[in-house]
Amino acid sequence: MKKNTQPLSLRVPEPTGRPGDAPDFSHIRMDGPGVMARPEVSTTAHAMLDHAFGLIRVLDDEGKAVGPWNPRLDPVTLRRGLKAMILTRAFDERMHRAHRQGKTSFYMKCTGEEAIAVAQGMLLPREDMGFPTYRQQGLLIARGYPLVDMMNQIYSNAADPIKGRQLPIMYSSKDFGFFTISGNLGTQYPQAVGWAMASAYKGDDKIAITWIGDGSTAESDFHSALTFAAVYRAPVILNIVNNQWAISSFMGIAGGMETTFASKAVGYGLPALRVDGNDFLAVWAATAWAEERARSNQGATVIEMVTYRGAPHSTSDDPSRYRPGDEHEKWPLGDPIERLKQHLIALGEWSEAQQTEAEADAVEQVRAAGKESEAVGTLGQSRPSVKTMFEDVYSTEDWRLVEQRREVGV
Amino acid sequence: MKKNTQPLSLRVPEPTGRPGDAPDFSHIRMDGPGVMARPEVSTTAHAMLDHAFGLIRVLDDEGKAVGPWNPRLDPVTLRRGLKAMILTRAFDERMHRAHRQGKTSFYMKCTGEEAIAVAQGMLLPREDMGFPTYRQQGLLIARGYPLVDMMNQIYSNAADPIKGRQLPIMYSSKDFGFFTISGNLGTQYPQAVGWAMASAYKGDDKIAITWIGDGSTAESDFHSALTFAAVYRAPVILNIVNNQWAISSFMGIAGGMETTFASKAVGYGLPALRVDGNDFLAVWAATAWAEERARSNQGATVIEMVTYRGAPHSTSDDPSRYRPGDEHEKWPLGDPIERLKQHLIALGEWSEAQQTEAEADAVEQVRAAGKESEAVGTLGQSRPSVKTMFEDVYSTEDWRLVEQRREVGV
Amino acid sequence: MTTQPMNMIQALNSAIDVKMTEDPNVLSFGEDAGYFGGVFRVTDHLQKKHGLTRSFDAPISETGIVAAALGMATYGLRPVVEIQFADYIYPAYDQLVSEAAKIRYRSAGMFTTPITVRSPYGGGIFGGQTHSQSPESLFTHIAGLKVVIPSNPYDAKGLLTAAIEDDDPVVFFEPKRLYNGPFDGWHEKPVSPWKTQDLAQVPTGKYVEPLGKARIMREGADVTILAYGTMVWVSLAAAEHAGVDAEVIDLRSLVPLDIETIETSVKKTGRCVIVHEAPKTSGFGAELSALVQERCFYHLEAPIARVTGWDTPYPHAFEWEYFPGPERVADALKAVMSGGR
Amino acid sequence: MTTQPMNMIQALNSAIDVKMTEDPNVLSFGEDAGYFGGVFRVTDHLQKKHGLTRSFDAPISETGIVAAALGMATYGLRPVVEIQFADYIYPAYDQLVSEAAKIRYRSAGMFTTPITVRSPYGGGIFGGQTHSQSPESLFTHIAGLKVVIPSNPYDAKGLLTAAIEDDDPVVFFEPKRLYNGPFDGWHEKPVSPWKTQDLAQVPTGKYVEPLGKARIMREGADVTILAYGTMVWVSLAAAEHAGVDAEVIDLRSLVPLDIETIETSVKKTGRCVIVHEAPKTSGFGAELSALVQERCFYHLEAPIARVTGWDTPYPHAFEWEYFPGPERVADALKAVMSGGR
Ligand SMILES: Cc1ncc(C[n+]2csc(CCOP(=O)(O)OP(=O)(O)O)c2C)c(N)n1
Ligand SMILES: Cc1ncc(C[n+]2csc(CCOP(=O)(O)OP(=O)(O)O)c2C)c(N)n1
Ligand SMILES: [Mg+2]
Ligand SMILES: [Mg+2]
Repeated sequence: MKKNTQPLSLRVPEPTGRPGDAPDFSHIRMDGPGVMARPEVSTTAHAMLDHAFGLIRVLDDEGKAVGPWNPRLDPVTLRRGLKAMILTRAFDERMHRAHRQGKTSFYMKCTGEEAIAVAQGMLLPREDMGFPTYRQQGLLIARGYPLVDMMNQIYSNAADPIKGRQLPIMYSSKDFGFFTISGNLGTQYPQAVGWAMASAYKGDDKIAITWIGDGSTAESDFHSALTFAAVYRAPVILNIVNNQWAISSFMGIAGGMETTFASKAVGYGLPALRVDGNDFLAVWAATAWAEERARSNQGATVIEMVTYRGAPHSTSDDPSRYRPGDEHEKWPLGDPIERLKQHLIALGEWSEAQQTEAEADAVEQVRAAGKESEAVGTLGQSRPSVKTMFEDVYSTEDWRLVEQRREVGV
Repeated sequence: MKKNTQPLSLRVPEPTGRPGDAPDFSHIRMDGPGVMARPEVSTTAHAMLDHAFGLIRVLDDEGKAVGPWNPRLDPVTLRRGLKAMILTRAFDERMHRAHRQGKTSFYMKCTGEEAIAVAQGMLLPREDMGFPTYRQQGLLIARGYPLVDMMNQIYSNAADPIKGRQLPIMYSSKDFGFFTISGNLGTQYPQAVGWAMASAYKGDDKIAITWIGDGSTAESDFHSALTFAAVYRAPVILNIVNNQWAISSFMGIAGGMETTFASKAVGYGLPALRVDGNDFLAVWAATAWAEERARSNQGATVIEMVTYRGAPHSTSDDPSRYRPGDEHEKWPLGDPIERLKQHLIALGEWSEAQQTEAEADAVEQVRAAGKESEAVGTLGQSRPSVKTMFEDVYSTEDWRLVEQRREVGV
Repeated sequence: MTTQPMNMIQALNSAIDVKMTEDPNVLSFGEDAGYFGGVFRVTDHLQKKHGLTRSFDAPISETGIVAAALGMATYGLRPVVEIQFADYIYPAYDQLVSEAAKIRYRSAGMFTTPITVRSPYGGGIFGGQTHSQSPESLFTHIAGLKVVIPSNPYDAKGLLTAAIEDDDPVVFFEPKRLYNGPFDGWHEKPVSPWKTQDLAQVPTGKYVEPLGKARIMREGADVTILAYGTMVWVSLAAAEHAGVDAEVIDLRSLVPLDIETIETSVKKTGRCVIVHEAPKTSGFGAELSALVQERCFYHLEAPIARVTGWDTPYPHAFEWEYFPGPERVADALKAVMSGGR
Repeated sequence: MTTQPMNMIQALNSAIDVKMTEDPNVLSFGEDAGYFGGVFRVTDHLQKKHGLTRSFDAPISETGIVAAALGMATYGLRPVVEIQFADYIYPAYDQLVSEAAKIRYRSAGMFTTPITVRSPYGGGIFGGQTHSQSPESLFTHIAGLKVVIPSNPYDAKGLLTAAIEDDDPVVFFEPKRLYNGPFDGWHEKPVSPWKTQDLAQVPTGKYVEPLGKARIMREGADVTILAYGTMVWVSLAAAEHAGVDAEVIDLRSLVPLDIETIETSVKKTGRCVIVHEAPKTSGFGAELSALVQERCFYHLEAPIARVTGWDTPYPHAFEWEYFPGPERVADALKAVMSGGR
């Protein structure tokens, strides 16, 4: 009764290039800048299916802003964005170096992805809670969170706002709308939906925004988040940061060769926007669209940010073992800082000299913060008092913790 | 900086009707019979997006088989299908009654959904493993599994093939391609994918088929199943049995008001077919399409079977508390048995008299099996030996189990 | 305060109702928990009374339910969610263990998660292996979670109220075998309904039974029985059956645990029997045994005994062989009285 | 058989490699476990040697990984899957508890699930709360699962081979602090690499260390130390530090447990200290304490002591205060030797 003509075989997807190969991005659908239409915010998900597959881009190769998604930002905002991205990169560079110097046990950069968190952090007020992964340091930086507090966290020193409890870079700041980062992938995604539901439940006007990596969309929490967001029409922006890699696994291992990540929204009836994540203006415009939708009680939007993880996954990683060395250089969507800089120069609102100055200024800001933080101490040189180890497990210490604390003698 | 014009509010979906209301199915997209095209099996998922939203139907209101999906089954097969559905319904009736008589603690009917498991059970050979929920008893019955063994399981009696270990109706039969039912919703779905991957890994030709309820698509396992099926191109048929209800929750609580369940396939790049689940021929044809795709190494298909749960969720449930009493009668896709009967009569291959006879015969088969099973014993009157309680926990009993068994004195 | 005889379902319902009335930040959701009021009807009438957005149905995603509740809690709400059966709490395990339990700690108190996760648990209802489990010890191991189990309507309401008001995440297991009456394990005898019991005279208004306080259900001199949930009633029956003057302690909350009451009692009696329905290995009885042994070693006159479910899944046909009934507990009492040899 | 000095990573790699070579039904997958060979490189070279379909990367879905493995196992394969860190095993908890552990039982042996779930666990690597956890007791409570933890390269290979060949699902925790050398908890001293140790002389071919047999790492007369994983080496160091003639037992497998070896030893020494890194409450130490107390009550000369992680999440800055080091274990040894008062 069996009808096979030939035996089955197991397919395991492989990336287009491994170390030594020439980079090849031909599998990634790239639309030109300005070609995607901008639907009304009230458009049904079904009527805008195209946006799950196309690519929203604003900046063209000459740095001109084109098409209906151009958010027409004023130069002041653009310069603020550029500077925040530059500062984010400078911060990453220094902390990466701090790791090599033994000042911290761990660090993670967001090189090449700065536009996303920076634009979104600027656009949304701090009252809107962000539920980040570990690559949205740009959100804190764009919102002016003190660099020295970030460093204190990284060093787990006596001034660490979260008392040495977490791995470096797992920041937390309620005041800056930055939810406590979890080391567990994906868990923040449905929590953001719950937070947004609470705002709606209370009749408030706050919305939530969250991020997940391409690889992590495979986690269960991704599914529950989209289900709850759709069913309860939660005011939340659901970003998928598709940076092509999940540690050593290319995005095909998460299903990225089969369809776009944005199209994951379709099955929940949620609208999807697939966006050039290295284009500050496109990121801004798409986020503003989703924001308007959320604030006007029309529910959630899924945004795939197409970008590239330029740096190693973390300081524990060596990408030269699993991908072509020059992939980042060959990445067709370029570098977000370069592109915004080029745009500002094209507008006559910026110059190479200003760029050099801004870079120097960023390095100096980071240096100053570093000095201040290192004065408190780097990893192991300074830390919160040992008795804090037993605090915050519960709202009040139970007898076990009292006894255990006494056993440590604190 | 906030831009709301009015406060947010939380949306909780509600069904179109509650007890006392008139049934209203206008929210369900219904295409006429024969209108959906039948794409080549090799069509990409993206090129057949329509099939995730339309409705594949073959039988028209007069019982004629129309359109490109007509599987052109011979009358012998059709009569076999009709009889298996009749037998399934008769079995359900009797066991439901057995519950009222105190012979079992629990029962679950599949009334109105018989076409699905029966057609699929006939079409696929037993070597293809089915990973069922609790409403695919039709699969066992269509494949000729002894009714008495089903009853013995339901009665947890001494002849229960699974030794009284499971709640009634949680059958298991390796020989009949029926995977051990789990009480935990959804878990079987990614297991089916794994089983199919194993067949492909071995270069065999067996495929897997699995079912999940509309409500249970919200479970995490649904997502991991589709992810793995897409990434590894597993030879598996993934059915979503959308019977409109999940206990007391209408399908909108699972997101069914936002889009179709079939469209959940889109985000994984899997092809989707949305099918009239009460149309034996449509079920058959869609399954054959998916089977061909799987066997020819082109991977998985998601099939939404649009149907209606005619019976209470289980013997513990009373649907008159949460849905209009006459919803089932008003269900626009009718009854699968009636429709296939009408078709056979229209073909001149069946008559009312034959129908009456077939029904009587089914009742008699069930009665005979019931007699045999009740001779062994109903719940509490007969059971496997107590010492079996300690068996099959591991491949060999460890000392704990030996000691515990001795404590019971067996 | 006016009282009223209530069964455990009514008492639990009343706790949520009272809190929802008092505090607009309290809401309730779960599978079938809205319009229908839950498969055990614990949330009955709440939607009608408090509105659609305050008591509603949830998708069949236990992880989504807990995660959404966590997000809400960090916003400032106090969600009370239902997991339809404790056997189905595992899909939510990651959100409970990695998130609920750790958010306060990892954010140094910046974010807190006052959620209450209610779930019917335990056997004795012919539910088979997926409607009978007692997974409490899987939660007691997780620092940051509280675990509460009532044994009667009065405590059920008082403890659930405390759980909802608690600033930490609480897993609240409801012994479903006790929903309608105090079942003592003599399964062939008819069960008397709650209304005949003092502990079913439940105030209609608000009151709180603090978490972390055990209840001595029976004073006794010879041996201490530590139990919770259904096993409290089984233990009382067993003491009577064995004719042993046992002190029966209903722990009520496993975390925080009322170690003082336990220690005082065992030091007095010199003997201890622990009873639970969950499988023995790494059940909560292991922790109790270890604690008692550590603290009362020089007072013990016999080994501490555990009477528990077997190290097997819960078998449908052998419910009463699996269920630790009064006879098994009585045997343990007698063994402990004779030195456990 | 020829042996070779191997560290634990190499030994584990060799076990999988040997089994894959011998049995075409053995395959390996997990997050980053294919081309790259795993973030700890335990599956290095396997894809190159055995082919893409036998050692591959998996989506970041722990539940999908375990579920797919279960499906494969019911087909007849013997999948060996990697969960990147034990801290990330919770999303797979439902598939392990509700499915892996119960499929044999609920189908009366018709379907079986011989899967091996490998996962690096434990602290001491500055991994913070999500790269340091020791969740073993959460699996020992689940009837139907086996739980294995090696402490050295020799056992790692022999036990992993046994796990792969075992017909039941095995959760195999790898103490990542021991991957490169036998760490004894004196964290300020340099760690000596494995090659200096006898237990790192590993046969290159196949051999099996049976599950359920403990290894006596040091014979002693005064007190029995029960430990596993990294804590075995800490316990040895502690015995020396305390100057106590301790018998150090490496349990190696928690389920099945070698109760005989434990009982014999404690009856001989009359004293027992249990050491693990997981939080104390409902840790596996509780079960060990209860078992020892039940079986050796009349031989015990002092209360059984537990030295464990605290009942808090694993705090990044306080790694060495959290980690049960040789000084804490030595203190417990001394306390037990003086009657535990
Ligand atoms: C539940 C869980 N599983 C696995 C890991 C280990 N892990 C950390 S980051 C990572 C890759 C994530 O990739 P992606 O989601 O694409 O995010 P990116 O790092 O590219 O920003 C993995 C597997 C984890 N932290 N949590
Ligand atoms: C993990 C889990 N959660 C909850 C339940 C309880 N439960 C049993 S059936 C059911 C409804 C399922 O609805 P659906 O998936 O639509 O299937 P149907 O009953 O309609 O066939 C629920 C919530 C369960 N068995 N398992
Ligand atoms: Mg990525
Ligand atoms: Mg349904």
